Amino acid sequence: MTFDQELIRQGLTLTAIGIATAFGLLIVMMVLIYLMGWATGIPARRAARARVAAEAAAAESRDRALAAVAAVAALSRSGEHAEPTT
Amino acid sequence: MTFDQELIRQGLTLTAIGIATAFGLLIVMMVLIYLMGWATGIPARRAARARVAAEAAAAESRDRALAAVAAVAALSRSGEHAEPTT
Amino acid sequence: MTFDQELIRQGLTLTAIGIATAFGLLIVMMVLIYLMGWATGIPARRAARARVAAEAAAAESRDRALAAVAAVAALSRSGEHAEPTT
Amino acid sequence: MTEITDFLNSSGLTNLDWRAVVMVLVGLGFMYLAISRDMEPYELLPIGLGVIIANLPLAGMALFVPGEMGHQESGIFGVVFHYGLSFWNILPPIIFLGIGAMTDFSPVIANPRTLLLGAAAQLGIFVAFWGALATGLFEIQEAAAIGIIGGADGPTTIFLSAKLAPELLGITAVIAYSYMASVAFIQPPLMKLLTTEKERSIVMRPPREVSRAEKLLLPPVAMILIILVVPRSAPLISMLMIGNLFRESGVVPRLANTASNELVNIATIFLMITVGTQLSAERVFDAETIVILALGLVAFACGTVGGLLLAKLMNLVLREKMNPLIGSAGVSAVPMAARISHHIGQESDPRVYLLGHAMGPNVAGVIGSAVVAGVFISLL
Amino acid sequence: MTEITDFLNSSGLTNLDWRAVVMVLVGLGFMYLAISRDMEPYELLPIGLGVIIANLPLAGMALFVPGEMGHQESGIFGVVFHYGLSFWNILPPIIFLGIGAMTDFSPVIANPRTLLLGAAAQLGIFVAFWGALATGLFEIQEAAAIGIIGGADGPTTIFLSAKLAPELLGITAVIAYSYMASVAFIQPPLMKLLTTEKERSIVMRPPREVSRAEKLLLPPVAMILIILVVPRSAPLISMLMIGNLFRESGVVPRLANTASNELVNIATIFLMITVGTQLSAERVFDAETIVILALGLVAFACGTVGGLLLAKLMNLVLREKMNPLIGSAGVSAVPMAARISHHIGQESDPRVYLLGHAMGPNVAGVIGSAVVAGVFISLL
Amino acid sequence: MTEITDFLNSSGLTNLDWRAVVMVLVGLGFMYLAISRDMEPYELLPIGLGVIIANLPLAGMALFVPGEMGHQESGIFGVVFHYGLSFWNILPPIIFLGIGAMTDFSPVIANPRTLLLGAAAQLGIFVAFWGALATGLFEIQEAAAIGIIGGADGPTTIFLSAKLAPELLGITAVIAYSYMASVAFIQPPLMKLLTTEKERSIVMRPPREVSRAEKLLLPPVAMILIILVVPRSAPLISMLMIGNLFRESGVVPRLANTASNELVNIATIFLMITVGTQLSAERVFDAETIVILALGLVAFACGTVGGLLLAKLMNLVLREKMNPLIGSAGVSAVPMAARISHHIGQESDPRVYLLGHAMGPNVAGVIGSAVVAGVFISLL
Ligand code: NA
Ligand code: NA
Ligand code: NA
Repeated sequence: MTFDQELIRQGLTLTAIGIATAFGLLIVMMVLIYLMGWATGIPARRAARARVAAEAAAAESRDRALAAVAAVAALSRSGEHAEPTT
Repeated sequence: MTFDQELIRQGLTLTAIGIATAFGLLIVMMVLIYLMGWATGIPARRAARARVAAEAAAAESRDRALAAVAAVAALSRSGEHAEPTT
Repeated sequence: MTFDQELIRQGLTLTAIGIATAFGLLIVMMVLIYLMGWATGIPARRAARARVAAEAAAAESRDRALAAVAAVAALSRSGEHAEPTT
Repeated sequence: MTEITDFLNSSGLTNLDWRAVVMVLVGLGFMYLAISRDMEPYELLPIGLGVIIANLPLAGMALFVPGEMGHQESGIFGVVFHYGLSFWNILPPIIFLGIGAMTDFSPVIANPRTLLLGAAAQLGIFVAFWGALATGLFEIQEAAAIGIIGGADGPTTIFLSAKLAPELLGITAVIAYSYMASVAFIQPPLMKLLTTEKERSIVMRPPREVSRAEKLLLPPVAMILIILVVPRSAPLISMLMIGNLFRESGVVPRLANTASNELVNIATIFLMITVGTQLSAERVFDAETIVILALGLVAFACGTVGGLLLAKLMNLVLREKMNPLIGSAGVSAVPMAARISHHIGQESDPRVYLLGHAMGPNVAGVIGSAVVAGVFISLL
Repeated sequence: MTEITDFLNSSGLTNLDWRAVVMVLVGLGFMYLAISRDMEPYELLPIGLGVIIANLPLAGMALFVPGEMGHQESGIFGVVFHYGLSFWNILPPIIFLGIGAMTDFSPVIANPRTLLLGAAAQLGIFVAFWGALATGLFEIQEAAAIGIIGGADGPTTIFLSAKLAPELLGITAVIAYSYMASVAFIQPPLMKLLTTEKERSIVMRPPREVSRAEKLLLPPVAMILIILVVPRSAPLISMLMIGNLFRESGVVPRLANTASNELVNIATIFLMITVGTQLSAERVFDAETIVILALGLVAFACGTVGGLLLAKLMNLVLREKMNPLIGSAGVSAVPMAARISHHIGQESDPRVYLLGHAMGPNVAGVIGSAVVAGVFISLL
Repeated sequence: MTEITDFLNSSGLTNLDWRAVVMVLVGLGFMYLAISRDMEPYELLPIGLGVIIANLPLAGMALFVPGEMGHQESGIFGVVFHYGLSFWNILPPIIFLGIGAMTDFSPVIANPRTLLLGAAAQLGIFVAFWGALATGLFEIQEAAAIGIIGGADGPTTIFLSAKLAPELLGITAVIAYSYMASVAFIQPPLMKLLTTEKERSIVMRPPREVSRAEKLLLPPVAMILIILVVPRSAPLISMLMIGNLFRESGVVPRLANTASNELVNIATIFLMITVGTQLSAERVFDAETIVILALGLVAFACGTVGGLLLAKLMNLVLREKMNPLIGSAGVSAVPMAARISHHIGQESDPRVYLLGHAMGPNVAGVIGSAVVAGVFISLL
């Protein structure tokens, strides 16, 4: 074991920078990938939300339609249930 | 616009030679392609002519054959038309 | 024909070494290939010998089994020949 | 702890300036166009990547250090730029070999008069050349490299730029490919402006069958003729015709396949990334770049006009009229310009079927530009 | 008859010494392992052949004579070594382009925390680096080249060795590939020693689906980030990401196919035979070689331990525990280390299905080693 | 208007002399033979194209200007000639790698005595060598390059000529390929003259099955043996055997496929066109060319005779007689010479089936010529 001070110092710096950079970069990359996943998910989530909203709206109008149908049916007592399309 | 005489002269020559060469070469190529089409067509045309001639000859010999057949038929009144092959 | 002595000598050496080397190397290669064929055949031949021996052994035990079967059959007069597997 | 400050100083972050950031965004923009808009992806995707890596500080991928000093200092695309382009200029000919092996000259053989349209569309080159001279910003060699953008042919632009104005190579090549990716926006307005509805509705007879003998004769005849007159066009023309003869001969399928696949793919990977790396911030952030951008557009427009007008002119004397829309395909931009001729024709009358006819001036335009490039090299 | 004695003197038989004979047997041994044991055949077969031809006396296949003196004197693998490695170092980046075009980053995107395991497994590099320094036998540059063996990544080892210690290149590369071919013997004992049966039986949820947008964003984002911080890692990182973008973009299938097939195959043929030719007897018969062999083993072992321990550490804070066996895949040795994680997991409990998860640290380890290599180059 | 006269003076037309015209016609002739007569199309078609472009005045495709003066002055085939042949001579070894990956050595293994026929057929080399010396027109190095034509093996001829007599390379290579394309005319008369009907009717037992172990052992054993004795044959022999081991090992199919397809195709395109470009008018219009043409024919004839006579000689001592027709296949000209042996045998008796047997001397002839080339290089 023939270490000189300078070599140890240089080796330590190298090790410190090396480990710090490797961990640092891969941690930042990890964060960026989470962000990417979140960001690229936005349209999908928005679409999903829009779909949910649309479905809710559709369900509401269906309910109204059903109510109307029921009312009409109740009035006429001679109709068939119409199957409403979403 | 900072043109000097020499630059204009050089530019003009370049333009003249460039356009002349491009058109000249492509015109010659056009002529050569027409010639090529004509030349490579020679065997085909000759074959076609030969075929026409052969067909004519065949038709003639067929006519003669038919005439002979007809004559024979006329003589014998008991033969069938032979279908000559070309 | 303008040969000088030195050129002839050099040409002769070249020819001699060239022909000798080509023939020598290809003869050695021939011998090595025969050796290779013999050596790579050893396992196969050993396997073949082993198989022959095994078959002989199997045949022997089959014979014994058959003999036993025959004996049993002879004793009982009501058994069927068992087909022994090799 | 000098190492730590050294390391920080050697990192790209501390050496980043805003122009490099803009260039990285430009690179990402090219990638976006290539991937999401499918605009010339084989060129704009690797070019975009090249722009990015050339503008990340200190990456050194595009560096070339000549001589013994180059030991472990040159980057791979620096080496490719030096030997493939600026010194020997052998990559564009290799691409042309592949193009030759992929090109079918039948449309030219079936209708040789379309060759003239390919000549007329070179008009854009000369207009842009004069425009560049008129600005007073460029040497005559640079003006020629700018003019050749109007040839609408990537490898020819790269080849001539590498010869006459290597410092402009990145810019001229990228502008050429960008406008080629944009012919669908540049050409149709001009085509509708300069032709009448009646002209656009001219139905052309389907091109005649071409014999194998003709296909075999064209490459050597064209090669010998053109190189005899313009020897400096040989690197492009001879490779184009060699590749085509590999294809048409039918006796060397292995060579034809390799030339049109692996070889051209390998050359494309390295050439296009390398072209992208020439777009460094210091070159692009320059008034000249905007001027070249404008001149390139003029060149494409004038080439289109040249082809269209000659087609109309020829119709004055021809008994069997041609649809002038095929004239604009003479600018090259193979095969997009030919497809545009076809589409505009179909818009006028669905019976107008121009794809086969427009491929004639389209490939003639490739030859025409290579000839003009050869003339420029001879005289400059 | 001086010619005859000349010829005999110029033959290899009269110039053969026992060490060359041993090296030829070593080469045959590599070939045997490659062919009969299927151990890393794409590397060990050409390497073995290279070892043989480099140790047959006077064959000169690995000779490079610079300048005009090189006329008809250099051998093909000498030329490849000079221009491909020691001078320009462009072959490893070409291999990385192909690796990028073959790599699927989905596992990393689906489970980004596995990136940390890829970082932890670089521990082996630094342990071997200090070990090499401690022996007093090596310069600090050589110690870095020995350390990088622990990256368990062939092209990175070759790239760094060519930069910092070209005289060790053959030895470090061959040792790296040999241990990569032997991970099935090196890793399992350590994996069982450092994990409990209960840990090895942790079932992980199958990785989530990854969208095309994420796959398209990763390469440019990672490339820009890493090269901004460590510009000297650009030759490896940029090529890896360019290749991956060719693949994931879907718009340049010809380039992606060529990069991952013909181009990488051609580069592999020449690179691996050339690496083998660097194992000449005079370099291998040296006490240093045994030391490097031992340090390489330490590096692989410590990398394995680093990945395993960080996985266990992360489990202390994570709500959804991960199976620590995937940690050992962080050393790279793609894809063998990931397969080993999977097999050891299956041994504990057949419901443990780790292949997909272990590919995360596996490819992260490639990036991690390239980053460390870039740091070494920056500072040495 | 000096530019116009300059341009005219720089055109090929004004610089054309009748010898160049003749050479262009010769090039067209090679192309015709390749395309219409299917004579060695993979060599004669690109060679013909190379002849044409090298003889079109001022095209400069085959020019190589060394050093800094080479800036934009060298042509692509000049560069290939310089680095691929005259300076490093690395293209023929690459072709041999591909040939190795395409060659099946089974016939040699099944019937090793056919190796001797491959040696005997090298007789032609030495006869032509002495013939060349006898004319007094050639240096001894040139005589060796002329003699090697009798090896009937293109890459070996090119390799040796590039080493010993680069100025003759085009001529020796083209003559070798031309006679190889003509063996169907050269060999049969000699075969019928030197064998009796009875000999030609000898039926040989079908060759035995060859084991995988034998196929795996042959390449390293042959490589080590031959290179130990003739180190200078290494560039050819080692590459041949490496390629063959890629093929026979079965563990590196990607490398075997690339070596025998893309890599050899790319090398063939550039090598063969480049060989063609070496046939410039000033070299061909020389009394020497006619002499070499005659000597090449003598070489092919004597090689054929050598193989036939040794076969007859061996029959005197062999218990199981061989059909002497397979002797002529020892000249190489793979695989045409073997096919001719087969056809002539079938003419005598339809039960004579020689194709498999004739492949033995055929591939042995490749090895034999490479060995002789190595001896020439060692001593000259
Ligand atoms: Na054009
Ligand atoms: Na790693
Ligand atoms: Na031979």
